[in-house]
Amino acid sequence: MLEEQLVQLLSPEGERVTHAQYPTTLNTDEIIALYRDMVIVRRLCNESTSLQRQGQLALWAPLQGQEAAQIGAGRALRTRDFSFPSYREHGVAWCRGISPAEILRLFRQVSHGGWDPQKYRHSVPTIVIGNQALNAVGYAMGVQRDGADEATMVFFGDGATSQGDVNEAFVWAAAFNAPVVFFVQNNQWAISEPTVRQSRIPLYRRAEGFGFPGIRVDGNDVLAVYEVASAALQLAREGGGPTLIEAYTYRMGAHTTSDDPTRYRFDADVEAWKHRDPIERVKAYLVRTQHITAAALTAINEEADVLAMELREAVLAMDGPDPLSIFDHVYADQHPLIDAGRQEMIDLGLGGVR
Amino acid sequence: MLEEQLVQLLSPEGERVTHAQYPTTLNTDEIIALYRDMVIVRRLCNESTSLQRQGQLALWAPLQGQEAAQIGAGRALRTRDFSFPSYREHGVAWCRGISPAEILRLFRQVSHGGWDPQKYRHSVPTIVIGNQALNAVGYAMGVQRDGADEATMVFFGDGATSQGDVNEAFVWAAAFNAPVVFFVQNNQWAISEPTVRQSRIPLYRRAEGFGFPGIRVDGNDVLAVYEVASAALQLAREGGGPTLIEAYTYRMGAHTTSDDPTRYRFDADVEAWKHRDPIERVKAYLVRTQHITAAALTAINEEADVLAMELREAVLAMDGPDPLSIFDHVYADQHPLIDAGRQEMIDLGLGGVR
Amino acid sequence: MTAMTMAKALNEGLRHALDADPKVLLLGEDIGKLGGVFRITDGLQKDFGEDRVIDAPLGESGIVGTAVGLAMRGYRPVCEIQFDGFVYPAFDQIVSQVAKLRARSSGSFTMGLVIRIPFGGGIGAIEHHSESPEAYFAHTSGLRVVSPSTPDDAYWMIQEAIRHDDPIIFCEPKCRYWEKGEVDVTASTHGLFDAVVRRLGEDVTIVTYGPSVHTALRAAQAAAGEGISLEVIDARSLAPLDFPVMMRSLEKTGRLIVVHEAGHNVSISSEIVAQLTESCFYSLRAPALRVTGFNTPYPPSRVEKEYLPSVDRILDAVDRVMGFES
Amino acid sequence: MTAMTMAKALNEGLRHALDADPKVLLLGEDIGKLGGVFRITDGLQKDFGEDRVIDAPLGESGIVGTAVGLAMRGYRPVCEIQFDGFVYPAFDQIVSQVAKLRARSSGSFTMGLVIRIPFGGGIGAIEHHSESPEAYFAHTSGLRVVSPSTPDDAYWMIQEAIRHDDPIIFCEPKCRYWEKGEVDVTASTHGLFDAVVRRLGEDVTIVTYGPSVHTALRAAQAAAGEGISLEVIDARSLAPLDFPVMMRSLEKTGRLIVVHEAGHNVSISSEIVAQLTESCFYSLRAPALRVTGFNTPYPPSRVEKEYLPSVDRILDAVDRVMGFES
Ligand SMILES: Cc1ncc(C[n+]2csc(CCOP(=O)(O)OP(=O)(O)O)c2C)c(N)n1
Ligand SMILES: Cc1ncc(C[n+]2csc(CCOP(=O)(O)OP(=O)(O)O)c2C)c(N)n1
Ligand SMILES: [Mg+2]
Ligand SMILES: [Mg+2]
Repeated sequence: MLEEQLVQLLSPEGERVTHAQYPTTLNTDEIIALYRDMVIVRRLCNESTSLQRQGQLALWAPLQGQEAAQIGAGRALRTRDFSFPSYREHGVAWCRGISPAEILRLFRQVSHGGWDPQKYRHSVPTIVIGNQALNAVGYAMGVQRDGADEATMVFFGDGATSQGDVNEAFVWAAAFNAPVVFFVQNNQWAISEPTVRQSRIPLYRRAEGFGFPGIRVDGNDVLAVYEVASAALQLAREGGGPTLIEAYTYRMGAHTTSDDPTRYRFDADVEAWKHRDPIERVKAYLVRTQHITAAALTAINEEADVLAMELREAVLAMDGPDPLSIFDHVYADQHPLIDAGRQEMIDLGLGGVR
Repeated sequence: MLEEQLVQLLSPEGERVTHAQYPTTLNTDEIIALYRDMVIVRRLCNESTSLQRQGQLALWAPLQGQEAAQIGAGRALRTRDFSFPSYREHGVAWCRGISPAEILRLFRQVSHGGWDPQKYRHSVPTIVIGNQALNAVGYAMGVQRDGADEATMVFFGDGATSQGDVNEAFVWAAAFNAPVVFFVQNNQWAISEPTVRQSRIPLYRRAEGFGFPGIRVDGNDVLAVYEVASAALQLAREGGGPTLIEAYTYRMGAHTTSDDPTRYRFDADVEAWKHRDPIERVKAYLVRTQHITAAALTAINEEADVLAMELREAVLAMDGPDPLSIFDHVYADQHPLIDAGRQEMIDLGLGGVR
Repeated sequence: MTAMTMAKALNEGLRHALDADPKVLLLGEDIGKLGGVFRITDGLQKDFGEDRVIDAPLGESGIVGTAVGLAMRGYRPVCEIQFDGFVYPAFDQIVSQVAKLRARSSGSFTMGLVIRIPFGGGIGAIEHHSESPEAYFAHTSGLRVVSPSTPDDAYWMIQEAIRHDDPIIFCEPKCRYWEKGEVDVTASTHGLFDAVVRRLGEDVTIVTYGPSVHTALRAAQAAAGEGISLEVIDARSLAPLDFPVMMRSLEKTGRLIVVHEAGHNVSISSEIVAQLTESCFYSLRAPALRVTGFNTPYPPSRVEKEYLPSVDRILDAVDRVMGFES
Repeated sequence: MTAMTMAKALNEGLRHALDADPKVLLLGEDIGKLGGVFRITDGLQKDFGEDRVIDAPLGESGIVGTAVGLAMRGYRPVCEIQFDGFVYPAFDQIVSQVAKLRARSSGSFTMGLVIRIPFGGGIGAIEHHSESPEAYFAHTSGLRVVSPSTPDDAYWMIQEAIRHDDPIIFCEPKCRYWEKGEVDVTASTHGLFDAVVRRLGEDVTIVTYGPSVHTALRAAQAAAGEGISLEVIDARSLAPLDFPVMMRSLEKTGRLIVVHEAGHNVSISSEIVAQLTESCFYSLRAPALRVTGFNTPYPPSRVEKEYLPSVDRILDAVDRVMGFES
């Protein structure tokens, strides 16, 4: 029943499914590349969780279970598109070329951002739920005014759909036919609250009420996500306006490392979703169809391990920041309160990296 | 084409139209009563405009053109229901039993409210667009918790549907199945902006996206509005949850007495809508069907004139307030800044009504 | 007397309030099964039901906006804002409705609601989780703002705030949630809007509140070792401020330092200094100083220690006021 | 020199900004065909098109939130908030994004946007149309807040604000929109963040801004008649405040009165008094006084005259500071 509404190109067992509107455009190498991405981001996520457990990170927001949604969407983006993450889209950041260590700068709290958003064309994380949806629409309105062949994609969660800002973003996107794709990862939880607390109907249908298309895709099917996201981005680039994509997925881990999901959900549900694991699904497909060798699978795992080790080293070596740096980028221009604060900190002997 | 979507029980020419879902429940006396209400509130509105022109009011927000929407909805409310106006619902206030002079207290700026909202079960006006939608949902959640056989109705305009708060109100109403009716008067203008600036599809469809029913009624047809509103209120009272009613109507006058609509709309449009005048429509029906005598029509007009004169007198006699009253209701309890302010005003000799 | 953490004291206070008045409701994100991210509402949904301890959709304007409606209906809603930095989506409802509806309705509507905000830094959190927004609310006529600094105050102040007929912004110093203190569950010692002298002293008056009270007391202890005696006043109520208590102290010491985590620019300390330098013009022996967070956005938590007012920074200010030639 | 109203000066300033830089965009409710409810944008949509002068859907968070995105894309959006009391729905975007995005992105994003707010009372309006929200923004690190008081300042400051790379809250004293003054369209006289001495005097320093500058000048004239000489400083920039100019004056006069329409509690005047009493401790001959709106919600406009700082109230305060025995 659920599946009926979902665009799906690979069944949970890894069988190819055809869909009239969304043929697969990907060749085997490309599918393997998506698989590799997913393995790597999960491995890096696990490494980050353990870094947090060891006191090396202030917090970690795991993406486990959402790899297909993030990699499918992230790879559908073209370099010149611009994307707006929330705080959990490490997989998208990876696709944008941001290094894992840059991603962890926020979680180690040496920075509130972590990377140069202009360089990667991927904004810094937004933690205030929903704010970035309006920012993305504004960005897309800029693209529209520039007459550029670019799309903007913005990520947020099921919980975020209740925020005024996200709904205003729908109003604006519709009113201006902005070239923006709203990508909701419905991982079925907003911390401890199930999606039903936010909406009694599927979230993709919200778009109808604002007069633009909404579509629900199996968020654990990387092929389907890739195709649906690519089509929506292309529509946006061609002046077709906004689309809302609901990627129906599941947050397999905790909300963050501060969370204890045993307080609000059943192990059995989590177990059930393991059968829909997005990585296993594409692996099953590749193995069954003999598109991938055991050696290649091993190589990918090993590569992921190496990246994880490199990440660990980079994090451990990540110093600072110098307390004086808090004054550096508040304003573009000279400001007396900043100058006074900096001087006070110097006088107090609080500057310098320790 | 437009008419197809609209629930209509009287054509613009005053012919009875039947509607499968909404039979008329009103007898002739009741229809005459609605006609009388409409004539009176228009007359009072015109008197208010002229009071404003004569410097007796700070501002006036005319309801002309929206009488059927407001009287239809206002009369559908039962005494024990609770309603939340915006700033233009003088017709609803009239139905709630609030005296015309009380309504004008705000517009004369002797008060920010004007009447006792608990007494009339009609909240004070809300000027910040959209705020009252959430307040109404909260009120309805209180009704729900009390297990009371009451509905809550909240009024706002087409422009308000773009506000975050109104959309959050839809989220909450759906999530809690709150006994609330959202009544949008789509008068086609938010000051100078046509409704298309807010939405590219009809507003009643917004509700679908949140998972509750939306319906569009001819807002210039008092019979249709009465029936549609009555049904939605009854649904709410019976635990059926929220409904969004879009009353499709037209603001025949200026946004307020401060506004100059010639800057943004064509006289021809205004002329065209005169043929859909809500008062003429029901009058045509009553006259054609000989349900009303010429004498009765005259009597109603005369009654309206008397009320207008009484209103004028009441307004001219409306004094104050005493500047010291600004300290009276800020807090429920003693507050040093209030005490100090009051004392300062007394010392400065600023107290007392002049 | 029972020893408990501030978190537990708040939990117990809320439980009593729910027990005492069926009109009391709690609304907030994740306050049900999870018990809130700080577990302040732990167990309350289980005991009082989903209709009274309400897991809210994710929208702060919705939480406060519906609370306003519930208050209009005669309920006493207690809103939990998950973290300080997430109160701003509700700002419009707070400023335009919560603060003004009583006056607008000439007293017909009672806005007897409480907005609980875990506030301040020092817990190693990410952005938006360590803010001190109290100045925004204190500037807003129609609101009252209070902040407990001990478990005993937390226990009593939350109950008194809920019983009070005015809207109250209740700022909880989240970095103190897990510190234990004695709670006298038989009676409250202070009025909700009273400032309290936490430590008597002769040389300098320190006025502070919430998370910084503890810091100021540690500074007072350190200063005592050097022969300087600090009087520490816990403002407790930030709007209105209890100036008589502060004036009495300042008339004695002649020296004033105000401490808080928010940046000093247009802040609670601005008001305290402005008012006290007016009222105690003759008594003041040195310029009043302020030890506060810097006027920057709250920094990454790896440097929050340097950002926050510390014992050392307070002592440095003490040296300066003591050394001032007047 | 050309005589024009402040409304016209702003209109001309915006026109120049649109002309000078194709990245400048205006966003706001009713700013297109209608030209804004105050006609500040009159004719601009006609001349620069609907893509640059954008009639916004009715949502202030949307206006500011999309402006943020446009700024990220390199545009220079100028938002019009229709009235002061309607800025609060945008408060979250302003505090969490506008003020912080530059720092969060280590300077990668430039938030070169302006938020124009017609503010203050005195125009006989209904509720929410006469507020003075500047303290909220001045307290927020990452923002700058300015307010012109003359047509010349309005003309230049709006252009400078638009050119500036920081986000600027631009508070326009709406009750002065229709007063005429000389505008020097050849060059601006003052820096955007400079305070300006509007009238030289010896006895008392009056610091004020926006709508109250005019009132203070009238008070100075009246006081002169009684032989008391008031120096009137127009702060112009409310964040940062230009303290050096104020200090120089206070060192001369030894007496300070701060005037504004917002209630005094935790306000711009709190900060001015706190900072100046610290910096000019030796010079101060009497307690600093504040003449402001009362700490209540803005009242019905039939009594706004009594609520607002008036010439009489300023003169009364002058009497008090002059009569103070020190
Ligand atoms: C405005 C705001 N309110 C509350 C929070 C606290 N918070 C952080 S994540 C979260 C749940 C978000 O759920 P969802 O949108 O589904 O995203 P997910 O975490 O599942 O990816 C909440 C309530 C916040 N960050 N911002
Ligand atoms: C939050 C907010 N922003 C702006 C305004 C200014 N304003 C007053 S009425 C109005 C238009 C409202 O249009 P609509 O909702 O269609 O109601 P109508 O006036 O047509 O009844 C605007 C923008 C306001 N009152 N509140
Ligand atoms: Mg989620
Ligand atoms: Mg309208």
